[in-house]
Amino acid sequence: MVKEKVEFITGNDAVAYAVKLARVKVIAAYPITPQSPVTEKLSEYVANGELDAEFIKVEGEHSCLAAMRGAGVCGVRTFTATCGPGLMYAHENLECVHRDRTPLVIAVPNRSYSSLFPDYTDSMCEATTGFIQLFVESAQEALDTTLQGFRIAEDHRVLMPLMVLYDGYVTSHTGATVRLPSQEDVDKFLPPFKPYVVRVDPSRSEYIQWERPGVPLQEMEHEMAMTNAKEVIKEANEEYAKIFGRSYGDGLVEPYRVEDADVVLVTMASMTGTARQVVDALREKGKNVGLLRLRSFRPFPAETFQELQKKYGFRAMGVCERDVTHGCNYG
Amino acid sequence: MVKEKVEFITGNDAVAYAVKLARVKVIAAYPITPQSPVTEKLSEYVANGELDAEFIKVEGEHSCLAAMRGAGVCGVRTFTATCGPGLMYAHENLECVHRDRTPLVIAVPNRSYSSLFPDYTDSMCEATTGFIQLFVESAQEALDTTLQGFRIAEDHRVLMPLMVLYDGYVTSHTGATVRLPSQEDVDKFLPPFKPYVVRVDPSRSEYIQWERPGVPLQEMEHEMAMTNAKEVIKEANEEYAKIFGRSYGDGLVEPYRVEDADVVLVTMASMTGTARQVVDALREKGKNVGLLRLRSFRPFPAETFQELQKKYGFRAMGVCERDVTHGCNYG
Amino acid sequence: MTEQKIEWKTLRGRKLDEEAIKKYQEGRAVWAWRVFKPIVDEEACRRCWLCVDYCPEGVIEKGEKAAEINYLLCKGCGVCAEECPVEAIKMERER
Amino acid sequence: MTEQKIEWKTLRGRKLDEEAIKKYQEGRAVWAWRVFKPIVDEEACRRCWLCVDYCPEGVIEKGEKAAEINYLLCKGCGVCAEECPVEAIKMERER
Amino acid sequence: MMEIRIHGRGGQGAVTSSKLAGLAASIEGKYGQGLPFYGFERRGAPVEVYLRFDEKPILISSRIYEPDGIIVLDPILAELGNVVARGLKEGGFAVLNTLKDPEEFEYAGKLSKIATVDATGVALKTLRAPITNTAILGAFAKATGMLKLSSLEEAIKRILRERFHKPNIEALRMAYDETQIKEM
Amino acid sequence: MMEIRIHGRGGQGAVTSSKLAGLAASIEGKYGQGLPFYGFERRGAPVEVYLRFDEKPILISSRIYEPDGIIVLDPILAELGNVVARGLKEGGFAVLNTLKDPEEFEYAGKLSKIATVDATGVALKTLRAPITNTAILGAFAKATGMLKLSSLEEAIKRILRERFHKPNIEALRMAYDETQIKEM
Amino acid sequence: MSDIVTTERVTIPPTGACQGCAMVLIARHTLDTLGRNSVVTIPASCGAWSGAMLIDRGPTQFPSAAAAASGIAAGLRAAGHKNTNVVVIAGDGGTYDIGLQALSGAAERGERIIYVCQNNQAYMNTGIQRSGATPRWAWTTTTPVGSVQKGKLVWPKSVPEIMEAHHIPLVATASIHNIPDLKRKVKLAQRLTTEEGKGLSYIEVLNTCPTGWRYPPEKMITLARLAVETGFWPVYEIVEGKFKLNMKPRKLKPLKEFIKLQGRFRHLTDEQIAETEKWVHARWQRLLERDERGY
Amino acid sequence: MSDIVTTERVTIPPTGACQGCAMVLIARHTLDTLGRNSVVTIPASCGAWSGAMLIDRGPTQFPSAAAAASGIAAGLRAAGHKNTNVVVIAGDGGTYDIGLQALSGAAERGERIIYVCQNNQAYMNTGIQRSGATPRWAWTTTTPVGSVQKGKLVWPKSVPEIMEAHHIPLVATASIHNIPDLKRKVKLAQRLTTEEGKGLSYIEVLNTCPTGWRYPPEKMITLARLAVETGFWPVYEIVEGKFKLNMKPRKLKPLKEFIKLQGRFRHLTDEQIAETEKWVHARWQRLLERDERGY
Ligand SMILES: Cc1ncc(C[n+]2csc(CCOP(=O)(O)OP(=O)(O)O)c2C)c(N)n1
Ligand SMILES: Cc1ncc(C[n+]2csc(CCOP(=O)(O)OP(=O)(O)O)c2C)c(N)n1
Ligand code: SF4
Ligand code: SF4
Ligand code: SF4
Ligand code: SF4
Ligand code: SF4
Ligand code: SF4
Ligand SMILES: [Mg+2]
Ligand SMILES: [Mg+2]
Repeated sequence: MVKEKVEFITGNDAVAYAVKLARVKVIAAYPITPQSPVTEKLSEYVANGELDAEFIKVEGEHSCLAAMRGAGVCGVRTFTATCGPGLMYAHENLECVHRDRTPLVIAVPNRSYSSLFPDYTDSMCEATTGFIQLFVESAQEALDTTLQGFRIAEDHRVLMPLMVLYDGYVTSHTGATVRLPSQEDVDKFLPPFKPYVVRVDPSRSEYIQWERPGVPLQEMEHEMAMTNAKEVIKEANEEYAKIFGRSYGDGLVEPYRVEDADVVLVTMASMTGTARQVVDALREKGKNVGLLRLRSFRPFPAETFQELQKKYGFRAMGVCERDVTHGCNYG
Repeated sequence: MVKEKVEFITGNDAVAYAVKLARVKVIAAYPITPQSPVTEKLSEYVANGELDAEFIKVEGEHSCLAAMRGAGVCGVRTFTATCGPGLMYAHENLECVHRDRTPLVIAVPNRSYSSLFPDYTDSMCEATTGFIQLFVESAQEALDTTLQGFRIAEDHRVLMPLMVLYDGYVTSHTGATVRLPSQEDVDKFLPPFKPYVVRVDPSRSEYIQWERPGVPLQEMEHEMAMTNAKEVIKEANEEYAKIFGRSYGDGLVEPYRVEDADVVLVTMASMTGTARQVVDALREKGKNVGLLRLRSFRPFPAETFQELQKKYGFRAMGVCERDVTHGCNYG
Repeated sequence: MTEQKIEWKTLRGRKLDEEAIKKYQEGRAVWAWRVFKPIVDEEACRRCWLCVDYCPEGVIEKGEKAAEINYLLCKGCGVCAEECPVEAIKMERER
Repeated sequence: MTEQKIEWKTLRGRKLDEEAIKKYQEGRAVWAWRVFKPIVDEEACRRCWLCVDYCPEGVIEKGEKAAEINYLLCKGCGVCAEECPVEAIKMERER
Repeated sequence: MMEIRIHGRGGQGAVTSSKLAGLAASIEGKYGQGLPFYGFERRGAPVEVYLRFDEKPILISSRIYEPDGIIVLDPILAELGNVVARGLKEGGFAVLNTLKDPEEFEYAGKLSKIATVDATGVALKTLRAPITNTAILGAFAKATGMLKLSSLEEAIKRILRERFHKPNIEALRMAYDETQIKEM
Repeated sequence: MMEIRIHGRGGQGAVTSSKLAGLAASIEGKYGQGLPFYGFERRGAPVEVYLRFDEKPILISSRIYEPDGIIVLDPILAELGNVVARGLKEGGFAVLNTLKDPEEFEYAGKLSKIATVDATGVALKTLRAPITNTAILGAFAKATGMLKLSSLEEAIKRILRERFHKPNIEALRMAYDETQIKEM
Repeated sequence: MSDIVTTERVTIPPTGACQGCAMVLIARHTLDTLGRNSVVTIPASCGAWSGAMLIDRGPTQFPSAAAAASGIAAGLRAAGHKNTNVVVIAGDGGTYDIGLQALSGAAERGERIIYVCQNNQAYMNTGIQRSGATPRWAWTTTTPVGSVQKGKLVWPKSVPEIMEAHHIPLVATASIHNIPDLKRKVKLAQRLTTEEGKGLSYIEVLNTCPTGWRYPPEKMITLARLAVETGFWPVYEIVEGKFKLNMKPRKLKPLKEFIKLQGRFRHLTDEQIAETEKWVHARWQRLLERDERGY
Repeated sequence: MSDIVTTERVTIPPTGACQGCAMVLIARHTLDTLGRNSVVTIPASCGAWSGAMLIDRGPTQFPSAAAAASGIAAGLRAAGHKNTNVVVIAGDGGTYDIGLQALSGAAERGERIIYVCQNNQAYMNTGIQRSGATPRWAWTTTTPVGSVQKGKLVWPKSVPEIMEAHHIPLVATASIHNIPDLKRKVKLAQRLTTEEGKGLSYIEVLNTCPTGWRYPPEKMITLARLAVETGFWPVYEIVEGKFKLNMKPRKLKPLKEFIKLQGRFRHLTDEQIAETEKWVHARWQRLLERDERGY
């Protein structure tokens, strides 16, 4: 039987706890509201010897991501967290992480450049940078997804960096009842990181010159990795369910009361809670309404949507989003 | 009659010349291939007293955009140029420029993070940051569009920053026959910048506290500005044609041999040249093929496409693009 | 040209004349932050104005007779009382 | 689990053993960059090895008798000739 | 679902009080939710925290505009009806840190129950600092019965550093004992 | 359309030669295009530049893989057939900086015309440095007649700094005079 | 008592800062001294809470205060304002860490900026995280006191020293317990930078932040005074290369007097205090020598 | 002749750099001295042309070499490699300007990085634009010689001085005309940084770049020697606080001898040369004093 502990913690704390359970080896981080508690909690774990990791307390997020790239190519498990202007400041390096094919996991409690409310403009700008982006609804899911995240990103069919995204100020700071898995169980789910190749390894006896062919071929492979990621996300979701008894739809999309639905709402992250209540209320009034929560924003699960649509036959989808793209009503 | 000089110059030089003609007041720039010649040429103009501008030779692109924001709020005409990793490094500040509502013009000879070939990943990441993005085909158009750019961005119905985008290494470095307008004519087309409001002004006798309501209202206004921008781009294109005799479609989209076309290709920037030849060749073989060059990527001219489609009745559009968004075949 | 001038609502300029400042300060009164309240002993005060310099918020004025505290805006930090060289200021529990 | 392992083509490791290095160097020979070619006067050379240290590319070896230049890889910059204390190296027009 | 709003000032530990309450509820097998209206707490500045309890998982995560009850950690704030009683439901309850009588609060009229305690006094006695968060929870426990003292004690042990366990448990109990409850 | 590839080495001014040629063409009312295969020119390292001329505006902007002719600014490069004659059209032409005879080039066979000049010598005499770009343009003008000497001179005046006008015009003319043309 | 009288105040209370916030004190005296012909830019920091002002504020992101100020200065000149003070008020995080590069670049370019760093030795606005200015062994939320690591592990850097290496017209440190000295330095900066156009002036003031340092707010000035009297915070100026130690206690007080008042140092062992004191004294010795030498 | 013998070379010619490139010489001796138990990261710069190596290279973007190296060092330790040299070879642009912040942060954190700056006093890889290290009045493509502005208008900054302010175990300058001295300093860095773990070592070598400075490549070493002999490039070391001037010509040669060989200084007036010389001599005087003092 799975051993779990029940605690009342925030989404940020849940992420930090997952990172500890994942036995991450190198962390770099820089404070920013509402992410800082992740950094602080991890600092505590390291200061207390509960987590045996190198922790680079960088002087800014651009350097943070540079350090993560440097550590990543040494073939060890890496983690960081940032959001809002921090994510934006790091953009140049974010754009490059996937080129290294290192499975970095980043936690992002979304916020905008200035406002102190959740808003996805920070991570939407990164939707083209090759990150897998999983949006989660709750503190519990943040913990579960961080653990799954390492497994997905590190899978040799994928080897792409991954973001765990949750609503800043809301999920990040809301205390909630969360089940904490045991180290033992997590070790079963997430074995130590086996790099596909270690690009920086001074102990190697043969000297190797790494080469990369032109960008087009790289792009093709990254595209393939992203396609594979869909399968791998599903698998991780299933395996996790087997051990811990929790799953989120097929891992890509989580449907809610879609049976015979005429219309379904498409939501992401914490707004889903409210939307579920709306669906419940409408169902009570006899309206055939359902809900699809988009968990995997990248890779985008077009097939799952189509399958679900076929299966349940709903006619219309209404999308609720928390970001705005200027000047693009059709792009 | 319009007085013009014919020169053989590159796209970069054409942009620099336009900036001189526009009597820009503050420039900040940092070298990066293939943009550096713009910076170098402008340095020359300033060193020779041909352009009376403050030129801040910043220590990096993040600072570059910060300096541009600082100068912008003083109510003077500003310009910078960057691309590729430089654009990415500046991302945090780019994300903020439109919040200032300052009509900064940026020239971007597109390149990717690493490859030395044109590739739009640098500016695609910025498609959500509130910039007007005009993609140009040739050195001549780069000059014309830079001049139009100031007029569009500074229009009080718009007041948004604007990017003039052209293919790095190709348009940026290709010498071509270009017509240089006279200062006199340009002064007619582009009068001195009249700011809507000067937020930083120590000579003001009344002290004013600037306030901004919540982000949602800001977003709405920016959306409105972008909608207005479509009209203003068209107007600038027309006015320019009146004075200088050159225009680019309606300013938003430039059609080529679309009469009775069954199928049209949609292209951007310098690839259009080749595509025009393809269209010519196919037309010769009796195929009813045409071409639409998307000039205004942001705001995206959905209406123009619809109008053209209605007018010419083509059935299909094939899009040629130079960027890749990973994991998104449907997003 | 379409005259479709937009009105910026996102950038509101509020004039700061004396009246506006007063209103602004009333709207943001911070007296409720206080647990203790500084009371000046007018007799004891030697008008050295140290407290005027040291009050972080700058809410002590050079009065006719002694230092004068603006109780609307005093946060009750206690710095003035601590630094007054003649102990002319005492902190009292607010209520 | 689907066994759909991907093969990375984007990251090619080329082993650098002696043979590979030789091949690599042949493939990238830079002799064509030269306008002038350094010629060592074996008699004059005092084997001080200054040129070995100073050759930017590091293509001069400590030979048995004198400095030995690898002409495949010498770019003809002229530094060795300029710095040889006994003028044992002369630059000659390549052809 | 029970919705409660906590009012305090930077330095009094309002956020921690929500964590303690939430954990206590979890220990009792209920679902809790504690949502600070976030900002780094400036020392002295007013702070709001939202607390929810339910028997089933809590889906929404919005702020609370119409609370069933309020908990006020600061005696001055307690007097500012326009701040703390904002949107408070007719027939709701209030747990106040104050030396005053329940009737003295202008918003008392619309409530069904007011609990008062000198939490500052209790805190000064037990913790030697006016950090009123655990004391006020004692009052809350007594006034509403929504949480057990024992689970709050357990929560204190799990969340606070060890050297703070004893004094805080003392504060909790002392406040529990000293709380005056008035049904309106 | 005429497509020409220019070969040189960093420091010889290949890019400038394309600018001069392009401007000269523009002056003559033609359309020109000069496209460097870009990289900062490392001193000594081989450089390629692509040049197009046409009577009508030039639409394409790709590199040139199958040139109608080549211009080589460097005597050693001129000998590297696998580099400079790559893709060169059957019956094309070559303008070479060399002291050798046209026949000595292994790729001579497939050409219709080879022009040779000691551009290095000319440059050393006129500019006192082996910057062979203007000299080779003199040879090109003579060999192909595609550009007039007068428009090249005008281009030199418009592009180069004043103190370089005289020596470069001298180089241009001297090379023009000294160029040997061989129809193959 | 101030020896410099400003005609008008430009800062308007109240602020949103903590009770007894020294940052507010620094910002207030700086800006009131410079007066209305000034523009200020404040990067993300507690300075965000410094309230309303009768001067305009320029926009900047956290990493780029000095760059934004460079732009403002250029923009003002281009708009015809030749003698406006362009001021930055940044925290230590925005100066020592994420904003250092922009500051260094502006210094090299000789920008006419008066840069004031309010150094509270941590990132306070985001909840007390370590910065490059955090003292060795100090507790912060990212240098917690744990069982295997206790507080910050490394010595802090010093931006006054770094700025000195930039050879700018004025580098000065100041303390809030001596307001006239602070105001004098601000006036000096105004002359050298705004009026004479000699380049960037840098003034760093120790911000004895009660919230982050964990002590009762009324001790704000006491702490500042002790910092100087123990040698923990030397107050000096380097004016166009000339060095002067402005406050020279005959004998430094024991560092412990400063340390013991603060929660962030609660866990320090006597050895750690002694080692810090040694470090402080070595620096002091050098400064005394320099004071003698005059450069 | 080198007094330090390396067992094996790790750099493999040819490189893609210009004929007579001093950067290549610096990189070669640095890496060959450190040997195979090393990892290097090279930010965008002419260093990108330094050819194949028998050691691994870590990725970095232009602004973040020291941060990437911090990550590599941590990653290597986490992977069990405790004694590997982690080396940065960056240009002056990547050190003085866009990479300064990452470097400063790494220094403060005490990262075990050997940081070598090859300073050619401009951005050469992008075509000779000015950097923070470009000398006053020097021509570059962004400080052109025009009719109203001629060359760079401001004095350069000095990262060795800035790094000294960081109190790291080793700050040293070096010159390519003295290879044994360069190698000795590299070895010293290896001991202090990699072996003893005392923190970041910083070595800056003047890169007498013929292409950017506009002189014939064979004069590469001559220029380097003249730079030292005229005092333009003082060669010194600061080892755990102890200062030593490594090359002390009895009398400095006239600066003109160094200046006149270079195209970038062609337009300098005699007054400008004299003023530069004054500047050089003032610095030299201070260094002599420090050498005497020993710190
Ligand atoms: C790029 C970026 N990263 C992080 C932040 C978050 N942030 C805002 S203020 C701050 C700390 C400020 O510290 P300091 O400069 O010392 O000022 P203080 O708050 O101490 O006054 C941080 C980390 C940000 N705004 N932008
Ligand atoms: C963010 C960013 N901005 C600009 C560039 C362009 N860039 C590449 S190398 C370089 C100059 C390098 O100068 P330096 O560091 O002095 O090295 P050098 O080329 O002189 O060896 C520049 C500006 C870049 N790669 N990334
Ligand atoms: S410090 Fe004391 S004596 Fe001086 S003015 Fe204030 S109250 Fe009066
Ligand atoms: S208590 Fe504090 S805020 Fe109030 S007057 Fe005194 S110093 Fe000023
Ligand atoms: S420098 Fe001259 S003498 Fe010395 S080894 Fe080389 S060739 Fe021989
Ligand atoms: S000419 Fe230059 S590259 Fe050739 S051997 Fe001499 S120093 Fe080396
Ligand atoms: S945390 Fe410190 S610096 Fe910030 S507002 Fe509070 S007292 Fe002031
Ligand atoms: S430009 Fe200078 S540093 Fe760069 S490769 Fe050429 S010689 Fe070397
Ligand atoms: Mg701070
Ligand atoms: Mg350089």
